[in-house]
Amino acid sequence: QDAETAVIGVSIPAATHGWAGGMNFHAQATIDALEERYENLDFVLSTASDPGQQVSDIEDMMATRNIDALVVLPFESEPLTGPVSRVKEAGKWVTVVDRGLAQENIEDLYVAGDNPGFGRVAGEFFVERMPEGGKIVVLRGIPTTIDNERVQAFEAAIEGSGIEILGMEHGNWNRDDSFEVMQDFLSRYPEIDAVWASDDDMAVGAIEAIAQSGREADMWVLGGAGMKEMIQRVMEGDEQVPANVTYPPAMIGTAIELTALNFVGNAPVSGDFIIGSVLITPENAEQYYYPDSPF
Amino acid sequence: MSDHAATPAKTTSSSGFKIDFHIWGPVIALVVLVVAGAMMNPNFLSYGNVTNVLARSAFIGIIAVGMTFVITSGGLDLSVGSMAAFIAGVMILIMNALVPSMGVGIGIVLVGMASALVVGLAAGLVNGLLITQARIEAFIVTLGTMGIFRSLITWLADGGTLSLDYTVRELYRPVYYSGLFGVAWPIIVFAVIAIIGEIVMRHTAFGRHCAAIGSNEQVARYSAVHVDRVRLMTYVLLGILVGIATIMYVPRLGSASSSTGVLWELEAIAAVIIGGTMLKGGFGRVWGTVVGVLILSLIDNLLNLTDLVSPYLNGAIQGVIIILAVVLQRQKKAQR
Amino acid sequence: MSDHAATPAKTTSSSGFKIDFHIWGPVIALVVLVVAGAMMNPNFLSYGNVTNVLARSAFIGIIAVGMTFVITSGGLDLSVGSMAAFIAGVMILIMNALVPSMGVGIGIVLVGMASALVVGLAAGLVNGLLITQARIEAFIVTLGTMGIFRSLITWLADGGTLSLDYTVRELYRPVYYSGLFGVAWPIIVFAVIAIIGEIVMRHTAFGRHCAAIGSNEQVARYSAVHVDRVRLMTYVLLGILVGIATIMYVPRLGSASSSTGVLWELEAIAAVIIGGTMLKGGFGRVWGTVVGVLILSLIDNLLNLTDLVSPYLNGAIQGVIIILAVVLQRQKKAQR
Amino acid sequence: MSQAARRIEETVTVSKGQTVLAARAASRSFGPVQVLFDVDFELKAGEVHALIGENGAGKSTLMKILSGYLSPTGGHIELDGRRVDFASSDEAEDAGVILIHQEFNLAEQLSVEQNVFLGREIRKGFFLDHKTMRAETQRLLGELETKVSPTAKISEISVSDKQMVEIAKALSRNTRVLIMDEPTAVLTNREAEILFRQIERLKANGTAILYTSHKLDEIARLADHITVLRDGHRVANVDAGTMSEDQMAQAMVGRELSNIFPVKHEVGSAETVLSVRNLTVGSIVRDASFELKRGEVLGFAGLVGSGRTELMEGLIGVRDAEGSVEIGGKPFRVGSVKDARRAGIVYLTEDRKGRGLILTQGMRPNLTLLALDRFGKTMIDGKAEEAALDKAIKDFDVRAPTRSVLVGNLSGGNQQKLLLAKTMLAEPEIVIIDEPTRGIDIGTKQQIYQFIHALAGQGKSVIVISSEMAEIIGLANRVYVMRSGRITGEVQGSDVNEDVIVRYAMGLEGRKFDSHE
Ligand SMILES: Nc1ncnc2c1ncn2[C@@H]1O[C@H](COP(=O)(O)OP(=O)(O)OP(=O)(O)O)[C@@H](O)[C@H]1O
Ligand SMILES: Nc1ncnc2c1ncn2[C@@H]1O[C@H](COP(=O)(O)OP(=O)(O)OP(=O)(O)O)[C@@H](O)[C@H]1O
Ligand SMILES: [Mg+2]
Ligand SMILES: [Mg+2]
Repeated sequence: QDAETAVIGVSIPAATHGWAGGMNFHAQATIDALEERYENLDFVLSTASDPGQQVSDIEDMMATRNIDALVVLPFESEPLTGPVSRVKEAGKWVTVVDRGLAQENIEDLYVAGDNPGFGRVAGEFFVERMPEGGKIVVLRGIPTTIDNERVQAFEAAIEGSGIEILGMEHGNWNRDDSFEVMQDFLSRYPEIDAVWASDDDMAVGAIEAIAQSGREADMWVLGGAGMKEMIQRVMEGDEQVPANVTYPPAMIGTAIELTALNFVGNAPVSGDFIIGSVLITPENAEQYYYPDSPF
Repeated sequence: MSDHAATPAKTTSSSGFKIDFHIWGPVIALVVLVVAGAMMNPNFLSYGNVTNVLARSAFIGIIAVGMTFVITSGGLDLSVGSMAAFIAGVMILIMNALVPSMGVGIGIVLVGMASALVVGLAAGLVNGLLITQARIEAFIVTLGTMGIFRSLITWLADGGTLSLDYTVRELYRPVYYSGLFGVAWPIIVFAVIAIIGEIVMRHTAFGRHCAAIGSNEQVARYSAVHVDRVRLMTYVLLGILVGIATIMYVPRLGSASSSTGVLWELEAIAAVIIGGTMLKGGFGRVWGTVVGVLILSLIDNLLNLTDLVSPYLNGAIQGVIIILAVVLQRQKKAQR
Repeated sequence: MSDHAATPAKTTSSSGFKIDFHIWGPVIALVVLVVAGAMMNPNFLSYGNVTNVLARSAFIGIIAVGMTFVITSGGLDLSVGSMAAFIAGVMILIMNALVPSMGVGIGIVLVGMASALVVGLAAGLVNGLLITQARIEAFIVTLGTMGIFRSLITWLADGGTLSLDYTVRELYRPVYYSGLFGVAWPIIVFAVIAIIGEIVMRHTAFGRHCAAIGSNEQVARYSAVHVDRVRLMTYVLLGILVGIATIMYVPRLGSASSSTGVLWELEAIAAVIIGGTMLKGGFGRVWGTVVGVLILSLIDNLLNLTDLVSPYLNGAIQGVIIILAVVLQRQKKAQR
Repeated sequence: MSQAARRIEETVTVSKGQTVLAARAASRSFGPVQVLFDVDFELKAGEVHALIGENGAGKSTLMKILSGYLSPTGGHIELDGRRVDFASSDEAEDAGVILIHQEFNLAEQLSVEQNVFLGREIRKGFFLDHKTMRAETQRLLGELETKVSPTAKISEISVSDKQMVEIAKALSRNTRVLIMDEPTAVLTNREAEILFRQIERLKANGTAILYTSHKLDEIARLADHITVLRDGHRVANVDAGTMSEDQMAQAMVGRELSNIFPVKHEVGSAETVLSVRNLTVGSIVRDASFELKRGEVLGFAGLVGSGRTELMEGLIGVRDAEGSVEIGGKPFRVGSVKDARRAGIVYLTEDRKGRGLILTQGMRPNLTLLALDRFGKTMIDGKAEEAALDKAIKDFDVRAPTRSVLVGNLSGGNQQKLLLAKTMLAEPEIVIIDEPTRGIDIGTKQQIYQFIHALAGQGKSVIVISSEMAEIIGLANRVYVMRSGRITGEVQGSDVNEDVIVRYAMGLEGRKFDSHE
């Protein structure tokens, strides 16, 4: 490897659910594009299926690939904090995406979504749509801190609005699981006014279960993360899918690109970039519609 | 493997009683669950809920019927979940690719179904050949192919989700959602396969040969059984059944991703064993497997219909019930 | 009539050769991987990389040593991954809870370690008692407890992550990260356990009894082997080893969550089988398991060394290599 | 290890003729079926007590009760005049009562040495004392003149060696009471002689020995005392001297047995149905050539290990074989057991537990496994199977406690009968029977001989492999003798006699035989 070439390591969780799949896609696509564009950039992409493996991946990048920069979307904050700070101590550039580390000021660049914001925006939308209150069910994600933050913020936002959460179960950000959970919610509760699916993959499953029960007219569904099919339905003014909340998987691409700029441009980009969660309504949906994205 | 000495020591007198428990154990567990469900929630026995539970069981159920044959003949297949995901992905890609040339019609759905069967057969053949010809332990072969299929679907879907063309999907949907005389298709298909499976296991040479191979491969060989061929057939059969399960699965949500079919293998194996088939082979019963599958889906359903505990603990309750369901029938061995 | 000299042992010439392959198969696979790695990347054999690979093998490795005993005696344990997560969680909670009363010091770390051992022992005891006393298939028991432990850690962590108190963590870190004479502690512990394991398997009555039980339980029972006690011991031993693995693991990540230790069970079982132990029991070798563990971690490491293929396909390559590693040694059976 | 046993030997001074072990009105039932009825039995120090009876009479059951493997469902046992309830076989072993099982009780995947010391390993501190155990095993095997290596795996040694390992294992235990359940069924005469010498030695030391065998000449030679069981009842208990072999047979079977071998059929110049040329099987059997005529009973004699089994297994396709085979004049490619069966050849294995029967299944599936295609094309006809089972039970006099009994719970001899029935169900033209009467009682033996004779009478051809010289001589029209994997001689008609066969078998008649020279 000639000294001019900069190696950027990218470590992300494996594509085990829809959003992560989208994020994987954007990471790969950005890397392909940047490698095409800049001859002196080399990327190492690895995907991990648990925090331990992610730590191993980062160790390997340091020990064998001589990376100059690390872009990491931590599987979990705590376990990755030590290993990532060691990368920093070795004098490498560190970009952290989405999940903050447990200690501050380790990273040079922080690009993230806003999980509490995601739950809050959703909650506020519910309060707005249901001024008299109502009965809702909630499909949660995989039990993780991310999911906890979102749900807590959501609950705080609907506090005192008269909205009653009939039931909450984990749909694990998975279409099949949420389909089954929703089927059972529908058997169990004769009256449901709305569903917070908290993720578009889960919304797909829930909508299918509602369609099967023939109760489409009784309830609407709010998903999240801006899957293109959902945005399209919002855009078309579908009654059942009145809105969406952003949490773009493309943020990883942004992070990789900003990191790359340090090695190809002469203006280092650092600091915090928080990509707030925005409510998508029929009015602004077009802005968030990317028909070519896989997610 | 089976050189168990012929003489069980210290047998007590109640052998008739024990055999009953072995047979009725899973059924009793199922009945207890149904009664508990009916008491906890009035909607539990409603037509809708029963249909939901049965239809959902169909995927694992169809696969578990095939797994019963594999396990009875002393094998194991860890790859079925990933295989299902892979087949679903290939099916969707093929159907989508054919839309421009074939137009949307029954034809395209039939081609999709055929391709599921063919891919399933091929996948089963790969497992079976590696096991019978290259003589690698089934555990390792199928652990390997599990990783391979899972990777392939992730790669095909580019890490994301493969979705079936919307119009094709509308045409295909009824295969999951409608049925005959109010019985959903997946339930019908599952029932038919279970019945055929039970008949094949009990009343055909193939079923006998599976049990013989699982009990004592050497005896089977000396008794004119083509051990390798039968064993290969069990994996191929399982592959085809995974294909059929996928045919029923795809119209449900019209998509496949790397998270499709995760852990189905464990569920299918658990169902088989809960049903009374022996993991070491030599004895299998398909109806038991069906009961096992129903027990597993009922547990999930019950947990969703009630909120006795934190959802975080669902897995724990599931674990406890699985163990309890098997305790019932395992009294038999305890008295040996 | 005396013509004993004339009885030719049937498989003389060819048997020596076959046995060699059975023994050397995994070692050859390991050597091939090391050579491939060295060729692909000059840093592969660097001190840093070798330390990394060996140290991270230690968790699965320590567990796999225990799993070798369980499998040799005809058992199986699917719960080890969740058990590790659960133990890690309990350990962290206990240490955090003691910080106010005990203050941060070596004492607290020792208490944490002791609790890991105790919880591991208890968890192994639960598995073992259900298997030997309630006579439930090991597959079902440990599938059940796998769900239970996984749920419990999720519940303890409230769906999130349990983190060790920062100051305790700093104190505890060296247990993973430093070592003796440049050899990291996890490597030392793994090596010591592997050596003890090999000795116990080959040179103690316990090891022999495990093999005897796995080979033929009835015979073992008739030969005054306390079958249930030995079997129980294997699970308890495995539980304690999971505890030790967790003691090494916690300082690495300083936290535990529901995603800790996922799929460790499959990795540990795969390592045992790649190493040449038979899944059906009756024969086990600890050194083979160590080779198996190293093969598995090397595969991961190699995949990170180069980017030949899309990361989506890593699983496929892993699968292929696992199968190939076993093909080498399985020639033996093919010639039967 | 056997410190307990050693202590017993030191402290208990054995006086000859004293009753050591006794059963008092012992009964035993399995489920609803009673197989032992109020049996009284006494075993004295320094004597050999023979227990004889038909297959299924309850001999093994009584022996297991005496040695703690089974508990009686009625009555009790006494050791040194005191009532004992052995909770397990180890307690009996600790008291010096050892059983050598009728069926092997060895862990196949372990070595000889590991099996001999299983459960009684000698230790040096915490570790195993490999050296001592290996030496001790070597010594025991040496005493038994068995040349198998202590480190050999059990699955890789021959059947008779396994039996010797069993005996070595029992001898290593320093016994007061040694119970042997058909120890010679799989031994050659030479090995049996060695065993008898050991028995004499133990007897002289005051060990009480309980012995059973279907070889009545052994009983006549060894026993001091004889107990006869019939259908679970004790029907005789006499001093050995007072009973001749014929009387024993009669007491067991309940009827007079005369002339157990039928008069041979004439074969004459019948057509050749099977012709084998230069068959080489694995690394043992080389260039075997022989032929078989219609209606002929062809004997294969040779010492154990001479390769007869391998030759036949090569012929039916379970072992790799090269050479040419013609059946009914048409070439036959050795492929699989199924091909052989289609061509009309079936083979009855000598290893009924390992290769013949599925012990964990009932009689019906076992009976029909080989000829399953006869019971319906797609679906198995259960009624026809039941009928076949009825017929088999009747024709072969299979005595099972219940119809649904697991085959593993049948007595050894009845298993053998079922295996014979299974093989015959395939309706072969040519049947190869390997050690047909291993473990079969004298009455049934006669039935089996009649059966073989009748088969030949129907124009079928039979190959009988047997290590019992009398059987070969009594049955075969013609005999091939094998030695070290080669056919070394052919004997015909009135030449079929023990002397000639033994000379060929031992290589004293050294010419290499080739039938078409
Ligand atoms: N565990 C069991 N369950 C049911 N029946 C049994 C069991 N063990 C033995 N039997 C039956 O008890 C009877 C006596 O068997 P046993 O083995 O004592 O006969 P045996 O005299 O030793 O015959 P053989 O000469 O054939 O060895 C047989 O009918 C046998 O089938
Ligand atoms: N599975 C095996 N592994 C190793 N050696 C074997 C095996 N089977 C048979 N042998 C050996 O092959 C030789 C030939 O055995 P075979 O059983 O054919 O002899 P046989 O003439 O049929 O004697 P028998 O009277 O025991 O039937 C013997 O030395 C035997 O020990
Ligand atoms: Mg007997
Ligand atoms: Mg033989």
